[in-house]
Amino acid sequence: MTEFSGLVGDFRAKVHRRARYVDQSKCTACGACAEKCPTRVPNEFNFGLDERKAIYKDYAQGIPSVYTIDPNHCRVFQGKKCGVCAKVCQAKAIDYEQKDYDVDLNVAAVIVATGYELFDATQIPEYGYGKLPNVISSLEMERLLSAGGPTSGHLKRPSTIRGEARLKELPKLIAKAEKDENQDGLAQLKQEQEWLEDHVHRFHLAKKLGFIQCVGSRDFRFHKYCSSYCCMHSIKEAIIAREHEPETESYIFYMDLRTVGKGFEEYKVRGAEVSGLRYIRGRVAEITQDKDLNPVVRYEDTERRTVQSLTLDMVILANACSAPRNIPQVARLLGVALDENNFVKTHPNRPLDTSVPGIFTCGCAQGPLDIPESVAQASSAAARAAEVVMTGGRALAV
Amino acid sequence: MSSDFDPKIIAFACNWCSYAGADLAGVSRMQYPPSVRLIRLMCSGMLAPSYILKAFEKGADGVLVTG
Amino acid sequence: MTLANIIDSTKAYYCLDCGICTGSCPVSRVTPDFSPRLMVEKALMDQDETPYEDVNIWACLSCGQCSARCPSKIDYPDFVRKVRAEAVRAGKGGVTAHRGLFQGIMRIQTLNVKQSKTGWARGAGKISASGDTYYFVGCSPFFDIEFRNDWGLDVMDAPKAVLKLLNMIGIEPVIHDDERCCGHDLLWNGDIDNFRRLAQLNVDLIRNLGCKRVVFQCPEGYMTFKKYYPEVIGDHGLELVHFYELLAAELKTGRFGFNGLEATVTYHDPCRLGRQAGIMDAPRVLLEGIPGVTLKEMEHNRQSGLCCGTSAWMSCSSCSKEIQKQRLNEAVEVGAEVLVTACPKCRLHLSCALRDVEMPVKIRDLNDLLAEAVKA
Amino acid sequence: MNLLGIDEKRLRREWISASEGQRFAEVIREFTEEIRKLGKNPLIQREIAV
Amino acid sequence: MSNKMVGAVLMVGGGIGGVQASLDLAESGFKVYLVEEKPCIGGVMAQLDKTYPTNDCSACIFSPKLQTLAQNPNIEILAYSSLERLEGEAGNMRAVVRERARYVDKEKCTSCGTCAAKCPVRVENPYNFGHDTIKAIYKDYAQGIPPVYTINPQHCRTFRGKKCGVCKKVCPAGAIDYEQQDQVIELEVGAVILSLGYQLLDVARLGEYGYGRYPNVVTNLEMERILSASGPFEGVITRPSDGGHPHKIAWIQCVGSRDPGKGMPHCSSICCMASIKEAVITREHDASIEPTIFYIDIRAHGKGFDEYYERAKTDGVVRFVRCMVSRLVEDPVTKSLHITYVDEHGKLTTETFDMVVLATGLRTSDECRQLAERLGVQLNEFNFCSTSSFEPVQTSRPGVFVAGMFQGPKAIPGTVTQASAAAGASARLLAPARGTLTVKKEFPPEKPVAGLEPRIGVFVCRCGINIASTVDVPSVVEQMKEVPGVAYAGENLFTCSQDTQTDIKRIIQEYDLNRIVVASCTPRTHLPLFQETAREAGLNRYLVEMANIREHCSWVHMKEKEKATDKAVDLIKMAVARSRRLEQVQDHQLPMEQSALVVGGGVAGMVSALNIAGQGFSVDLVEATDRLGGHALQLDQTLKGEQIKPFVEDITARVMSEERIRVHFNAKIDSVEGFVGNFKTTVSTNGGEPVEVKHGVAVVATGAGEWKPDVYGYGTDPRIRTHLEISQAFTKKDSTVLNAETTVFIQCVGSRGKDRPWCSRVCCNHSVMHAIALKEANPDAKVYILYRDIRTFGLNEPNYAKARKLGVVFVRYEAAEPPVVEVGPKITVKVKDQLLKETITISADSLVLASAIIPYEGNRELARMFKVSTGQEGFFLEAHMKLRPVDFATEGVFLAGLAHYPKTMDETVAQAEAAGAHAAQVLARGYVDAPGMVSVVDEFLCRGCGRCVDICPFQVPELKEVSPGMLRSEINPALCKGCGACGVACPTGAAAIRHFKDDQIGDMIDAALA
Amino acid sequence: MASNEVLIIGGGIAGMQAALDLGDMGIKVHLVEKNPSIGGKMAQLDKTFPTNDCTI
Repeated sequence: MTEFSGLVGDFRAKVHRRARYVDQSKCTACGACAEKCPTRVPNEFNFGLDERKAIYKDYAQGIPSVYTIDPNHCRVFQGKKCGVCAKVCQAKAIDYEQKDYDVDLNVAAVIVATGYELFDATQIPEYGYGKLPNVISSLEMERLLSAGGPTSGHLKRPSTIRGEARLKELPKLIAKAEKDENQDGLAQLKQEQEWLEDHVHRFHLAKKLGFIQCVGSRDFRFHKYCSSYCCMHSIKEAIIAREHEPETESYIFYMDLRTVGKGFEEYKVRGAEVSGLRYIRGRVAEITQDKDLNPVVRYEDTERRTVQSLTLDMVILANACSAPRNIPQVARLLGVALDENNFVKTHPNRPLDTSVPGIFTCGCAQGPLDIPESVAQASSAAARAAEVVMTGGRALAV
Repeated sequence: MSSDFDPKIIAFACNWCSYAGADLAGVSRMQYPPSVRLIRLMCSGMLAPSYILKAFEKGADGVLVTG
Repeated sequence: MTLANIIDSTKAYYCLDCGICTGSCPVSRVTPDFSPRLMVEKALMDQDETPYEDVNIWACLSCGQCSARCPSKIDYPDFVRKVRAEAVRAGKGGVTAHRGLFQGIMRIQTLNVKQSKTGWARGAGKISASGDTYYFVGCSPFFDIEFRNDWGLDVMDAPKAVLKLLNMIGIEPVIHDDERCCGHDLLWNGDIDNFRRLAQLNVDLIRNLGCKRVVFQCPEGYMTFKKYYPEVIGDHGLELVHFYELLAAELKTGRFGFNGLEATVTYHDPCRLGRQAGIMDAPRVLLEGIPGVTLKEMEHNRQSGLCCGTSAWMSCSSCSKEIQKQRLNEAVEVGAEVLVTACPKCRLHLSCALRDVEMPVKIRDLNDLLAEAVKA
Repeated sequence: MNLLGIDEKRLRREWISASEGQRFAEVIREFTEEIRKLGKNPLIQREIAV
Repeated sequence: MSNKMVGAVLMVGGGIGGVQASLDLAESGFKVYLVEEKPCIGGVMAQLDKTYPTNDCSACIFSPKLQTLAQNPNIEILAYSSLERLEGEAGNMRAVVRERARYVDKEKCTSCGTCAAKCPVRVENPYNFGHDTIKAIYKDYAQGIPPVYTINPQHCRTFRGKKCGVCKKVCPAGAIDYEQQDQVIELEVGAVILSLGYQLLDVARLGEYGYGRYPNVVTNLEMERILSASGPFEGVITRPSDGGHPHKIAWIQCVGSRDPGKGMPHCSSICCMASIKEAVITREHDASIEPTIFYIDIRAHGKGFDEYYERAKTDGVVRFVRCMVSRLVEDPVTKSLHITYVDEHGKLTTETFDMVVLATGLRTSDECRQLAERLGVQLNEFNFCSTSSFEPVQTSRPGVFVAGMFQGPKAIPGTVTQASAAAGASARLLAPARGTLTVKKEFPPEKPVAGLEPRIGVFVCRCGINIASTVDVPSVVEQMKEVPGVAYAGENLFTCSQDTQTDIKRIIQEYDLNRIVVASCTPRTHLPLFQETAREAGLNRYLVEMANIREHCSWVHMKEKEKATDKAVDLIKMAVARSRRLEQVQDHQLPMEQSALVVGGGVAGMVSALNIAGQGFSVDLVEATDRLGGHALQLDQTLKGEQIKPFVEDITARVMSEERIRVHFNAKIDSVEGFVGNFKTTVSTNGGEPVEVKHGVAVVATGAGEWKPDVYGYGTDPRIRTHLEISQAFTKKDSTVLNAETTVFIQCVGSRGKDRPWCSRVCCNHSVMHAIALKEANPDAKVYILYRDIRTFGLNEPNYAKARKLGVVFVRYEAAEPPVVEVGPKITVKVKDQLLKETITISADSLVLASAIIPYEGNRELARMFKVSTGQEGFFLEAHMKLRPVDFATEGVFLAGLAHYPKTMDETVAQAEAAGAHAAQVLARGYVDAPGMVSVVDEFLCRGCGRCVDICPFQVPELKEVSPGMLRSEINPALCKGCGACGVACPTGAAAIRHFKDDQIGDMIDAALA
Repeated sequence: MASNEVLIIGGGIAGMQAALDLGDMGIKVHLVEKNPSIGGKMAQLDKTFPTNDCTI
């Protein structure tokens, strides 16, 4: 959305639609294009744990069920010779000439449901996120657990996944180095190969998991608020991990376990009793790694008052629920106020009303929520919007 | 400069040597100026340099270390 | 300051017992009895004078790692500092290292001294009697007395190198015989009154010399002038510059460069300079600016830099030594031949540990290294 | 001491044995005289009132 | 009567000898009954002002011993008592003791003194020789023990049939009992020690020098009281006749001594030094006084004595006139005294003195003689107890031992040595009964003081007038009351007196004190006493602090009373400041190796070894040569004429057959490690494989050497011999010696000079003895003795007279003009006779050089190994010259024989017995006291850098690995001497000495400069 | 002129639910999503708590 004006009942918005370089009306989502596309790109959807092509769909069940060319990677857009997708597309949907275009909309109400972004854990350097391969975010964990994810639900360690990928690459590089008679490089590569083979062999699945709560939440350096869902989220991930692999041991490092929803506390207890989760009260101070890339967490077990360090296979950070980075622009455009945390400010008595009549919000755009709450809010917001539509905004335009 | 004041001197003395010497001076009634405040140590090896600094800091006009 | 005030001003009340401080604290790793949060906890539980009796308040190294990570942004070092001041007022004190020699020297400097401590500068470089820039040398001349003979450490090479490098970039700084110790150690020993005196004496001295800018090589001096002088004597109006930032900026202009120096080094962030003053890039820029120098980062670096184990000539212990060993080990682990320090005290403390343990690593002062690497 | 500008003459070291009472008295006499000549400890005249 | 050994000893005589022997015995595990004639123990030493050669205040060094004794539960003091009868055999005797009625109940009397204050009868004070008065109810001296008053029925109005009873009325304790009767007590004891002391010759009776008629003629002992701060004139030198200040005082030596006409053929031994000391002290009291000593020979024959004499002489402090006074008359108007004498130039001179002190001779009292007779103890021709040189403390009656003056005139160290020897002999006799009758002293539990607000009691001592005449004590007390932490401040006349100890204990309870400060004299002598008192009151010993306001204040600033008062206040404030920081420190006990090492197989070593073995402990005896006996093997006879060879053979045989003694011949000590109770000494024999000897104590009895002269032609001619050589010549009956027509003895060869300032003590006797032998063998032989002072001290004096009578020519020479020896066909000796002022030339056939006795070179090395000291001259240095002559300052190491100083056979044997006794005393205890005032290493602070290891002069700290790569220093508290060097070297402050912490010292500095 | 349409910014679970509800009410909805597919975070989730339902 690039422009916005008007009042309740009569908003005008200009929406900039980016070119997919695929004709939405023609694409049958057969996937032939992607299959043949020669360009591999790390898959953001799976947090780079696997790859997609330069023409892609976020996920199989993605809606709209249309493929999209990523012009940043597509060979054609890089000025190279290719056009493979255009050739293979039986629906002739590929259109390299497609342009971005603007759509003008006239709406009575607006619902801001921009959701949230994961807190960027690299801001906490002592957790080593981004540096230590086996320290991942809770959403990455979701992808690892997902049958539709990069590992088909096997809880492979990221270092192993990457190592395997690298191992595939290495023979080529070695061959090249041999050809170039680059002895130093060759030795290095061979050493790497040897190490990786050993590593991948020894560390396949992550069985000893650490879940670190409040990563960026309840932290005056970042977000003072509680992200609400993470405790349950981590417990859930730990339980699921155990379901996937009975040998999994999980440690949940928490400050307070906020299992405050319906059935949540029971879920937590079940986690401990059935799934063998261990809840350790203490926020982790730092994560380092040992020679085998095992993350080592150092923390104070505040119940025992001892400083411990624990070597794990993988650490999952319960990143805070942050307002999306671009939300201030959106808000500026809409004229809605944000709160101190950049969530959409809502009226105390009308929890879905923003500061602008006719603009409503729901879900994590206005603060951390779990799914049922989001859904509930969404319905309410819809109701509020419908009210506007029905009344032409009169009810609100006072 | 005034040369007519009563200086305060902190002296550190070893119990076995100079403190005993001071005792002997007393027993022998050897008269000397009442300027010295003697601190008995069990050995002059006990004397840390910081004691000397402290004495000056607190205003001692002189410090005598006797072993 | 009452305990309630201390709790309030350091936000100690907000301690949620999460234990991050303890897990982060280099002391707690070695000494399980020590825990920043428990220290604060005791104060919260029992708001009478007991925290002043707590020996743990003297064990803190004030490295600030706890606070840097504290989700509640509690200023533990500040809490410690303030509690110490009250404890001292109540007649308690910590165990000083070197039998209190340095504290003695500092306290004497609060008095009407006529010092003669710029002798080292003769032959080391050019200095001016007046000018805009004052070079605050710090306590190295005093450290020299204790450590030169007994330890065979020449701590004076650092100020000499700084002077040489300052001259090289066209600064002939003012230095002065009657410069006092910045008071950092007394401040952290809880001796606020004498700290205040030193602060006033130094600021008066520099102002009376007509200097406007003060260059520091000593991280403690820099932080103390910057953060704590205003606390006790108000705004002093002096521009404070750390030497490395000055030099790094100069390096970027290309007006000078370094000679080659083959070495694999690692850089030890002094707590005051790194975590506290936030000067982490400049020294690295300088080091990496030396052709032939390979900079390896230790496991704990920059924001997470590990303390050298002792601070304010106090609470030196087996714990300190363990921390120092850990630190030296980190250097060895990453394959550094030389551990480069940027604080005279870090250098002394780590050197002290290295006297007793065999480790394939040398310790060098950054200034000295830079001076060696500098082109004529 | 030198660095701090304290006159070295204000600090004296003497070896006095247990049998040297006479010497002890002499040392005190001499040293007291010497200090009288040097005058009061200059350090304690505070430069600043805090 | 059963034959069972009784583990108790009856000690007769409460002077220094009796006190020392009692303490030794009680420490060794024997019950002691101390019988003293006088109402209080202490004897003459308590009356003395100062002691030579250290000028120590006599009472100061003695009263701690008296206090320790009074506090010892195993010593029962029976003062005002006498031994009437003694029955039974050695080991099991019954003594009948009469305790005289004091008419004061000793259990009830608190020594408060109210009775004496109110008693209306003033009588001359015999204690002060009538120079002041006391009451009819009295105590000899303030610190007197037992602290009980006594009624003198001769003067008491009640007993004289008059109406009075004041004392009874005023006594708050109801202790007065006019009906009291003498008590006869029967005691079972195993042995008896007689330390009966002496009496001054009754000069008044002899009419000598107008004593008794001329008020300004006094004896040595009276002079002691006059000088004493606690004496009749409170230390102000006062003329008895008019209370004026004398300017010229004469000391006349040998009054009655060396005078067979007065029945006193002996030399009293101590008077020369006593007079010199009194003269020196007099000058110190009042520099305007001119002291003169008239003498025949100055007998400064003890350790440090000659040096003392030389100092007095050369500093011009004392004028010495070598001449006997021929006439002394009183000026009837001024009461001054005109003395006529022949001066150095032979001119008859009369000089006027304001006062005269008679160095009155010493003798055994008639009472003692009677007692000896009752006990069946033989006396010798001089009426002193008869002993042999080889058993100097054994009387003629088995089980009865002797010590001190009763055995012969001697100075305090001799008495102390004999007392310990007698104790040792008794202990050896009664060894099987050790510990059967003693009880252990029980203390109340210590009150914990940690964390308590300091409540300090300040006790300011007046010390009679010693402090109070200079320092304004009441004002000091008032000022102390203002000092923070001070809960009590008060003054005492004598804080060290027994009754004050009771007071202090009461005040500690009453004021709930948790620290005390005593402002009095030097802690070096008195701290243990107050610590004991505090401990009895339930306070840890280390909570006592002292401020020395006497030696360091009142005595040295007598003329600046105000400033002295200020200084006293400062000193006490410093002590208070320190005491605030004092913490409880615990002493510990460590196990002990119950055996001894004796170094040296001469007479001293063998006697020590036999004593220790006789008390049931094993001994390793280390001898450097291949035979036992040492120098005694070269000696022919003792000064008493006893043959030495049989004695040496006898003890050698006893040593060799004693199964508890292991002798190492040709042995050398390589190293010594450890400390009292746990020494480890490496001994190598003939340079062979070293053996390690474990022992609890050690006795150093390495002897001394003879100086090989480089003067008087020695070494150039066989006719010139040293003393040892002449002894051997006599043994071998060498005709060139025995038949020499003319023999010259030159005395002080190498002694009393610049390089060796000491007197070698035995040479005069030795030369005289040999001169007599020569004359007796050949009356026509000419024998000359060239001397400086003839020092035939003590009971050997008659030999000197005998030699003169036999025609031995004595020529006195001056050190500045020594004899000149030329060797030719005859040995020509030229000497300037100081009497005739002419040079005499003697042609001699034999020249004997009384060569100096010198310390061995190896002493210093041995001293270093055992961590003991040597004196400047190289003899081993005892712990205290007067009172601890056989101990080293280092615990568990003892000293005997010539290694200490030149001495005679009987002195050597006595000292060896004493050393053995003290060694066995330590062994008998069975454990080592590990004092708490040692360095401790804070485990956490120590970073194992090892600097303490490098710096410790005693090699105490050791580095131990506590975890991989982590070292920590450990300090053995039993080895640590508490010097604190480690604490200074320690960079972290981990090593710190208990009881001398930085804040404790720091606060003193603050207080001093506040 | 007043509109009777609604703009929803964000195609996650909240946006989708609102859109569905509005759509059910017969109101035209514009759902704006910056990514190629709607679904948001929930699509990335594996299961949901506390029922462990598969999210998709």
